[in-house]
Amino acid sequence: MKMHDAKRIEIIIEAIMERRLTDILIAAGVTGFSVLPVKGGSGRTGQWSRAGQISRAEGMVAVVCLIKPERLDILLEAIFPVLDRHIGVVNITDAKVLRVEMF
Amino acid sequence: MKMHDAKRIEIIIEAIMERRLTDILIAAGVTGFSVLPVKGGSGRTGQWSRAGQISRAEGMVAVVCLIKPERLDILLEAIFPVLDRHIGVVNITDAKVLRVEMF
Amino acid sequence: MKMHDAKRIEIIIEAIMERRLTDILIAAGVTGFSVLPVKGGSGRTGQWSRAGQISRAEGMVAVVCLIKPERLDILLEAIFPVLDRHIGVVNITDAKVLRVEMF
Amino acid sequence: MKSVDTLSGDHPLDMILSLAATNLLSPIILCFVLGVVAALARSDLSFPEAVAKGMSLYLLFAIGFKGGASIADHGVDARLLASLLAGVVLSAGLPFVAFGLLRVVTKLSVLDAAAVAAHYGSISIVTFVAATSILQAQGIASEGYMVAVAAAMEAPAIVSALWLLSRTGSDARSMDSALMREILLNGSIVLLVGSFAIGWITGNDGLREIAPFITAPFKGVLCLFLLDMGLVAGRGLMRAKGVISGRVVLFGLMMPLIGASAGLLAASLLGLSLGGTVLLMTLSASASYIAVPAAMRVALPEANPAVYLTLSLGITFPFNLVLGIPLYVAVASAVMGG
Amino acid sequence: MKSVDTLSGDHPLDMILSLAATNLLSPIILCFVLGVVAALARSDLSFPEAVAKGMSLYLLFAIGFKGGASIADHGVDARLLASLLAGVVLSAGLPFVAFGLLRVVTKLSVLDAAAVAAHYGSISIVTFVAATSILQAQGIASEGYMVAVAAAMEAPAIVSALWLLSRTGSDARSMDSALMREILLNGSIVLLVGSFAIGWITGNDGLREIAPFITAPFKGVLCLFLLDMGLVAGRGLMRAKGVISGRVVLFGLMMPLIGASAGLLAASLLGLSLGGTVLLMTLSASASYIAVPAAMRVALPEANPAVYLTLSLGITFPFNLVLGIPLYVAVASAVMGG
Amino acid sequence: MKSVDTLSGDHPLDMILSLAATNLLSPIILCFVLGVVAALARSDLSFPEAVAKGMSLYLLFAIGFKGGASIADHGVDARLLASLLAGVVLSAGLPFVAFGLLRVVTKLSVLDAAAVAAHYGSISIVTFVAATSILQAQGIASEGYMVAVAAAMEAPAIVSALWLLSRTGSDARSMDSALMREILLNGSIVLLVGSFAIGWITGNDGLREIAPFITAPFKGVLCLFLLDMGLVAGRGLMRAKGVISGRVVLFGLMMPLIGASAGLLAASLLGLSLGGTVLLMTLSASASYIAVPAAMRVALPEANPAVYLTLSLGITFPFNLVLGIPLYVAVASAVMGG
Ligand SMILES: Nc1ncnc2c1ncn2[C@@H]1O[C@H](COP(=O)(O)O)[C@@H](O)[C@H]1O
Ligand SMILES: Nc1ncnc2c1ncn2[C@@H]1O[C@H](COP(=O)(O)O)[C@@H](O)[C@H]1O
Ligand SMILES: Nc1ncnc2c1ncn2[C@@H]1O[C@H](COP(=O)(O)O)[C@@H](O)[C@H]1O
Ligand code: NA
Ligand code: NA
Ligand code: NA
Repeated sequence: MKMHDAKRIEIIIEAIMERRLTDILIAAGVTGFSVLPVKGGSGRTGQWSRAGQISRAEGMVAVVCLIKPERLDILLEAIFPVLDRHIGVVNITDAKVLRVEMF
Repeated sequence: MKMHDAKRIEIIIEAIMERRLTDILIAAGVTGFSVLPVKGGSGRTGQWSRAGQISRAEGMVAVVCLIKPERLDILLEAIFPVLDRHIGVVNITDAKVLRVEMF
Repeated sequence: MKMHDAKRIEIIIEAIMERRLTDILIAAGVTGFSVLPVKGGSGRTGQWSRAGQISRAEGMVAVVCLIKPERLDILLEAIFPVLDRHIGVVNITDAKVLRVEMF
Repeated sequence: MKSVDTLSGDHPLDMILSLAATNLLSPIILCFVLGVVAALARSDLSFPEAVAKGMSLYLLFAIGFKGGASIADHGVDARLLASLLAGVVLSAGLPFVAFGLLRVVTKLSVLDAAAVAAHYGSISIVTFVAATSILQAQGIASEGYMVAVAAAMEAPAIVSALWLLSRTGSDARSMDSALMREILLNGSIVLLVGSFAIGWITGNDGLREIAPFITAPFKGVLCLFLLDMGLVAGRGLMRAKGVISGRVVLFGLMMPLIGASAGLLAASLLGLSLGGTVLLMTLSASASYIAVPAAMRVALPEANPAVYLTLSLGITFPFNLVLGIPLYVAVASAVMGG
Repeated sequence: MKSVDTLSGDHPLDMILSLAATNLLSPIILCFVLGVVAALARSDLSFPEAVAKGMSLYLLFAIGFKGGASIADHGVDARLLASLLAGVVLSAGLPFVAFGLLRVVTKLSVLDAAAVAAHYGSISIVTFVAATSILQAQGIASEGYMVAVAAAMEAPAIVSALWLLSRTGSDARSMDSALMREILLNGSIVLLVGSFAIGWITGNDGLREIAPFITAPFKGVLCLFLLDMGLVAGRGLMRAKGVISGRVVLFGLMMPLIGASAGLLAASLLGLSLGGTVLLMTLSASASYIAVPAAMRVALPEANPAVYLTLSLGITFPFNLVLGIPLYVAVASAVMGG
Repeated sequence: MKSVDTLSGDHPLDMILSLAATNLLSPIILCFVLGVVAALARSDLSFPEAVAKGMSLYLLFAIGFKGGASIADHGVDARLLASLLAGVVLSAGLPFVAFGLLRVVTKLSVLDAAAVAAHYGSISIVTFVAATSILQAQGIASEGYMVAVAAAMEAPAIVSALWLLSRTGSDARSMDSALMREILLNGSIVLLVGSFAIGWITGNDGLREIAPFITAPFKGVLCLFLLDMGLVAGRGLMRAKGVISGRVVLFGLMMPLIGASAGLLAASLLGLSLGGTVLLMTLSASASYIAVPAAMRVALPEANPAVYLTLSLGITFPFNLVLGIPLYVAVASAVMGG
């Protein structure tokens, strides 16, 4: 089956910043992404878990975004201001996708 | 530690199609996969979120599947009919796995 | 934007073993990871789903961990005892990260 | 709250307005309005999906059980079977009307029109629940088996819409058996019919045992649930800007009136009580939001969900909830010479 | 619903059948049956995990609190300590019986047999809750501290099973302290014992304050919860086809009777009331579904969960719920010369 | 439970102790304590996030609705507007006191001190709910509009804290309009104010309709919710070991007393009832746990959340719940010559 090169970007960011991040993605023309829940984790600021929590201050989400390789820099530059002062890790992997017309 | 080549396939597909997809995977002999919830996203058909929803019409799930590289084509051909007319993105990355006997 | 090499390790393990795994990760100095819920799946021991479940015996979580490539072996050796007799699959992909100081 | 007796002397229009006002100021409607307003104001107020689902399971269980228990109490009415049949006919027939209307009034494609038509033949169980609650507040009794009629009206519309589509030319979509089973055994139908059966079997003894759970707090749960529906509907409306034309909106307001008229006719033929008439009108006027959209995603994936979801949840649901139901009460009262 | 007095004159067998029929037609059992049927029919009806967990937390809290409050009311019975001890002995002893029976009747491996044995020594709190609800419907009182006995019976069986395994040769599995703490401080035990203590401390004043939450809607919540358990059990049964042999099923039906007999014996020695006797029989007859499976995954990961989960939730739980409990009521009534 | 009348003859200190003891032995406090103990013992007892969120939505809806309905009943007090204004002033003013105190007593950075100050100007709605429940148990009435005052006190503190920070030199943080809207339209405020409005509009009729949902089970839900809060607070405390110095803890115990005093002063000026006075003291004494932490993550991401979350949920919340509220009742009774 014919496959096409793509980049898979996974942005793990504070839940409270989700809306700001996705607004910026859409503004930058990156309209394809999926948001996955994260239920706990650990980092330099310690461990956390969403169990029983009602506060929105703690907690992350994972935004997964598949794009054409040539658009990676646009995306990274767009999200930088949101990530800058905020908690969040970004990883990029090389991927193949089917149906390139969708990205 | 000894590691083995594998493919990591991530299929983000409409929740309503989950059962059909996993039935087809199992029928094709792909018995190892995990289904992760997706809580929102955006695509060509617009933005969505599962918050407060009871309808099953909107919403996606992410099916993650690790297989031996040589079985990739079998998998892709098996799932094609389900994906064909339906919303869904597939990405494939090269991965290493431990314990190859499990795949 | 400057990017750095990293490894993305994804450990899909029984929910009941989550605490033991994360304790071991932290003890091994791997303090950065995120835990994602898994809502169902299939493997050699059959299919499962968390829908309506109260028992903690069935069910998996996905622990995603980004580390510097040189630390991969430390991590794998640390988690091996937890994985050994237990259900769980591990996959490792090559990734790029921003802000290397965080890992 | 005025009872229907004190209202029945009024002129029909006065009565409609008075009922609409009473209805508008009831907690359940105000909660829905609060949800819509909060969504439009872009507040982050939201219910977890699990809580929304939990409330809907509770409401289905309660409404089904109470319907069944009331049958056990009053005995099976000779009209039960006839009513079920009437429900099936309405559900199967209304899509044709809706489809024709859509093709005349709007510019929707055949595919989208068929998908929308399926929604309007089928029913919205939340609208039904709200109607029972409004009837109850006005002291109007109704046939307990209307719950079973609601369940019977869920699926036939889907068959009609797919048949329509295959006839009007575009590629044929036969329902495969998997889809058929999914529709007939979809969670809400099974819960509704199952709890109806349990209510019937255990009767008033059963009801008494669990009334503090399914009767006393029912209206309060409905309030919170409608608040959530308001949030979801409001957010849907914001996202649908541009997708839905004025003519499509018009359809979403006209079709309930047509459906309600058909329901009224059927109810007269069946000889239902005032409450039963209002409920059959409401069912016919309502558009599915749970079963049909899911079936359409499977059977007609190319149809645009933004169109049918917005119409059903964003236009017709609020219309029925706020204006439609009081209107149906007034009209039914007037027609039945109440 | 017949009270136990009107039943007590009957012949034991009549009484069992009559009780079984009454039980079978109660809303809680019918809800469980609905769940099983829906699952077997492959309906997509399901409860969100969070809602199921929420209901189980509610039930544990309510049953613990009411148990504690009833002690505060009636004073601590001299039998409390003896009953706790009896519970520990039953829980620690029954795994030996179960293990022996399994090795004789079935072909399960030593490992699987030990894992299953642990489940049958321990208890199912949902079965216990259902039994209290059935007793209450029949107007049979019981000792409030049976809740504490239930909690005391959770863990000892695990120790016995691991000991058994280490003795029968295969590689030794000493419980590490982490596992030990996990078992003793597992969420359900802590909530049950904690709310028991709070009920005890705050007594009837406390109970009165929160009765509209923990007493009035209790049975209704139990209905929905058992519906969910039915769905999960039904789905488990479908998946387990082929995993479980007829002989293993036989064990799942025999062992509750053996457990109940041991419970009856212990209850007579202790001099418990009719209700207390039924509850101790039920506890002994029931198999763990929450605490022990989790402990087995940690301590004996090679044991096959499909075996013990299917036995416990798919065979023994429905058996006790539908037939067992009425049987234990009848037998206890007969034995105690009711 | 002793009523305030039987207490009022006692010496203030006796009364405080007696109230504290009564309070300590109430189910809601014991549930919180159970949660903390279970967390410290590292039990795995936990509530799903969706259930916790669902309970908090329920409590907000219920408290808002009942507040609004009581206004509809008693008519709008001339003091309503003055009280709202006083709330805004307290919320805007207390951060200055808190900030000064923190800079003197602790070694927190300017940034962390400002973030903490914002929390103490704002309010904890759960503490407020607990206080209303404690008042009600003692038969002390209060102004229904205190709910609106609570809502009015959520946001001003954030503005003060950001202003403080921009003045004390470090880089200026102007609130952007997105943040401003997020704070003012945050879910809890919208639900509280919205249900208050609905309660007001529908009045006692509305309340009667949904009382079995929002009144009868209220205290029981609060019990479970506080159990969950105890679990979260206990786990937070365990994680915060080493992050929080003794001096910071001291601040967390002193600041509520200062806040309560300011609240008492304002209440006397306003001429509030005993209940209203206690509630204004409680609001001023409490520290935000929902709205402000979220706003701080957005506006001051470099401030350490472990500091403000631990202080607010781990120190000040338990202090107010267990000792603070009975103290405020006693002091208010003494001052008002009860
Ligand atoms: N190396 C990592 N791999 C995966 N997730 C991480 C990593 N570092 C941080 N995170 C996530 O980001 C959150 C905040 O990280 P930190 O700012 O380092 O405390 C953590 O609690 C994790 O959920
Ligand atoms: N490029 C992408 N990366 C990640 N997820 C995507 C992407 N495109 C679509 N999706 C997911 O698939 C859903 C449907 O996409 P679409 O059919 O383009 O509207 C979206 O709402 C996302 O959840
Ligand atoms: N190849 C795989 N890819 C993704 N997830 C897997 C795979 N194999 C197993 N899993 C997950 O691990 C669970 C247990 O696997 P098993 O031990 O093979 O039954 C499965 O139910 C899946 O959730
Ligand atoms: Na209809
Ligand atoms: Na047992
Ligand atoms: Na305050």
